[in-house]
Amino acid sequence: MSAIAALFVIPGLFFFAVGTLGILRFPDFYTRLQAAGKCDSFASVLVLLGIAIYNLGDFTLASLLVSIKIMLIAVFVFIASPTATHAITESALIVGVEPWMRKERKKQ
Amino acid sequence: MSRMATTFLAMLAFWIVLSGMFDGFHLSLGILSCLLVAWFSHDLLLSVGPIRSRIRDFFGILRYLPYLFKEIVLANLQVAYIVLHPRMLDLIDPSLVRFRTSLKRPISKVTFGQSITLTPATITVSIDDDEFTVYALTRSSAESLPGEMERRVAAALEDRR
Amino acid sequence: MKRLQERAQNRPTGESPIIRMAVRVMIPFIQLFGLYVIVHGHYSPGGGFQGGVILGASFILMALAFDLKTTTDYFSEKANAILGNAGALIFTGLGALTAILGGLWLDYSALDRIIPLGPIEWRSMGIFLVEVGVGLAVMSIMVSLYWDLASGGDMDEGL
Amino acid sequence: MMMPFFLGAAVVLVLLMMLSLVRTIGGPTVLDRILGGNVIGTKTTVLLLLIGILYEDLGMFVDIAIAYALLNFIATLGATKYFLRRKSVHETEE
Repeated sequence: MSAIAALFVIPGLFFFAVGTLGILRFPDFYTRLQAAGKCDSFASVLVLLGIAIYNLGDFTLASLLVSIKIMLIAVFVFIASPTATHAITESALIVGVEPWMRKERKKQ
Repeated sequence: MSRMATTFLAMLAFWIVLSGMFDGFHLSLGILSCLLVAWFSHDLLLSVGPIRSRIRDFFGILRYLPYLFKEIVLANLQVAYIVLHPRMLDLIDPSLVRFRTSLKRPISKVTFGQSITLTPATITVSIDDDEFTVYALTRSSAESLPGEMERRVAAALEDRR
Repeated sequence: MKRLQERAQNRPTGESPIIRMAVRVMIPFIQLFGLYVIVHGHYSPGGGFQGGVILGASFILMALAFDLKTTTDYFSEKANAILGNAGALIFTGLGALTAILGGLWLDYSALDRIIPLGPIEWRSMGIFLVEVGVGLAVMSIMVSLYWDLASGGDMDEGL
Repeated sequence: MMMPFFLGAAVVLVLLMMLSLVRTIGGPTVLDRILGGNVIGTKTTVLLLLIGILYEDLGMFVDIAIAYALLNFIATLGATKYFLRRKSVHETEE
């Protein structure tokens, strides 16, 4: 059980790292949003899956219910995270934050 | 009425998962709470319509999920490659894409929009009637829209009449 | 870009269908979670205050995604005020009742003299009743604070 | 045997949260700060569960994690709408 859990947690941590690096490296707000909103939600779903599997190691009714709860958090993240990303993007566009474009595109 | 009953059953399942205690005190209070929530927000969880089509929607989404997961994993690897690449600015080419969709029902539009946002390199910016505005990170991701995903969503959720 | 901005600003409620649908699906589960936190206050972390905050947050979420008009159609200001006062009344009434019956303030074992259930059972029951009262009061106060702050007092413009 | 592994994972998460804090504090726009806060909240949800494993009381920490994820989402939506109303988001942008 714990080996399978590690198999999920380690890629999750990798994607968390990618998301954080993305926030720091990308040139403007919209591109940062790409890294933050999605790499992070995918990574957290992976880690949550790993924790749920690890928790099933000693199988009782209580631990099964706790694992289902953890999976419910994952489902919640899957609905809530794109919604939040969408809300932030829309308000940025409305307010008028300029997106970073390639130089040859800017002239058009 | 059937909406209220369905909401009550969903709430009861959620309560049992949350609570994990099956003595009389907690179970009776749980049923009371589920009744309260079902009475208060029965028209929030499910939209108007026959209950059969709601169940069909549910299974349609279930059939759509494996494809979505595959797409998410692939797209995440792509974004990871972009982020870790030393000369990142050469790889990205952001643009705003606008296109019309053939999806009719609101739920399928929302599912499609959320799927676009969940697969990295694209974000749904706004949905006006049937016009989507999508922010795309790379040129290839911009060109692939609407593509296969829209067809899958249509197969899962639209009426086949 | 410009055209998009203008269109988004001119949209009547300025809200997208994505947020609405997601919030609509979430709200019943949030409310049930709040009630769960109140009921299980003496077994798991939480209790009246935290459960009340989560219940109130569900109404705030509704007001964020729709507008204040829709929210007050679901849950009128009057009902909110009645629930909040009932919560405060439960708390102080129980305290006063225990004091009148000869115990200390909120000494639940004194309630054993009205309905004999045994002092230990009354202690757990009394904590539960007080938590329900606190939860109702906190929910009502949070919701009315948000309503007043968002509308500047005159309840006709949503945030 | 698994405990050091989860402890290490938690430490890595805390370090990543500190890196995200750079974006939260540094800006440059207000929306960047909101984004940084949201990202830190997502990581905190996972971190709470890892702490629950380390204290061997997962059932209790799951409830806290659910509540945290929920309030994080509401806070992000609320902050976004607030700054949308105030139209002051782009003022800090040079």
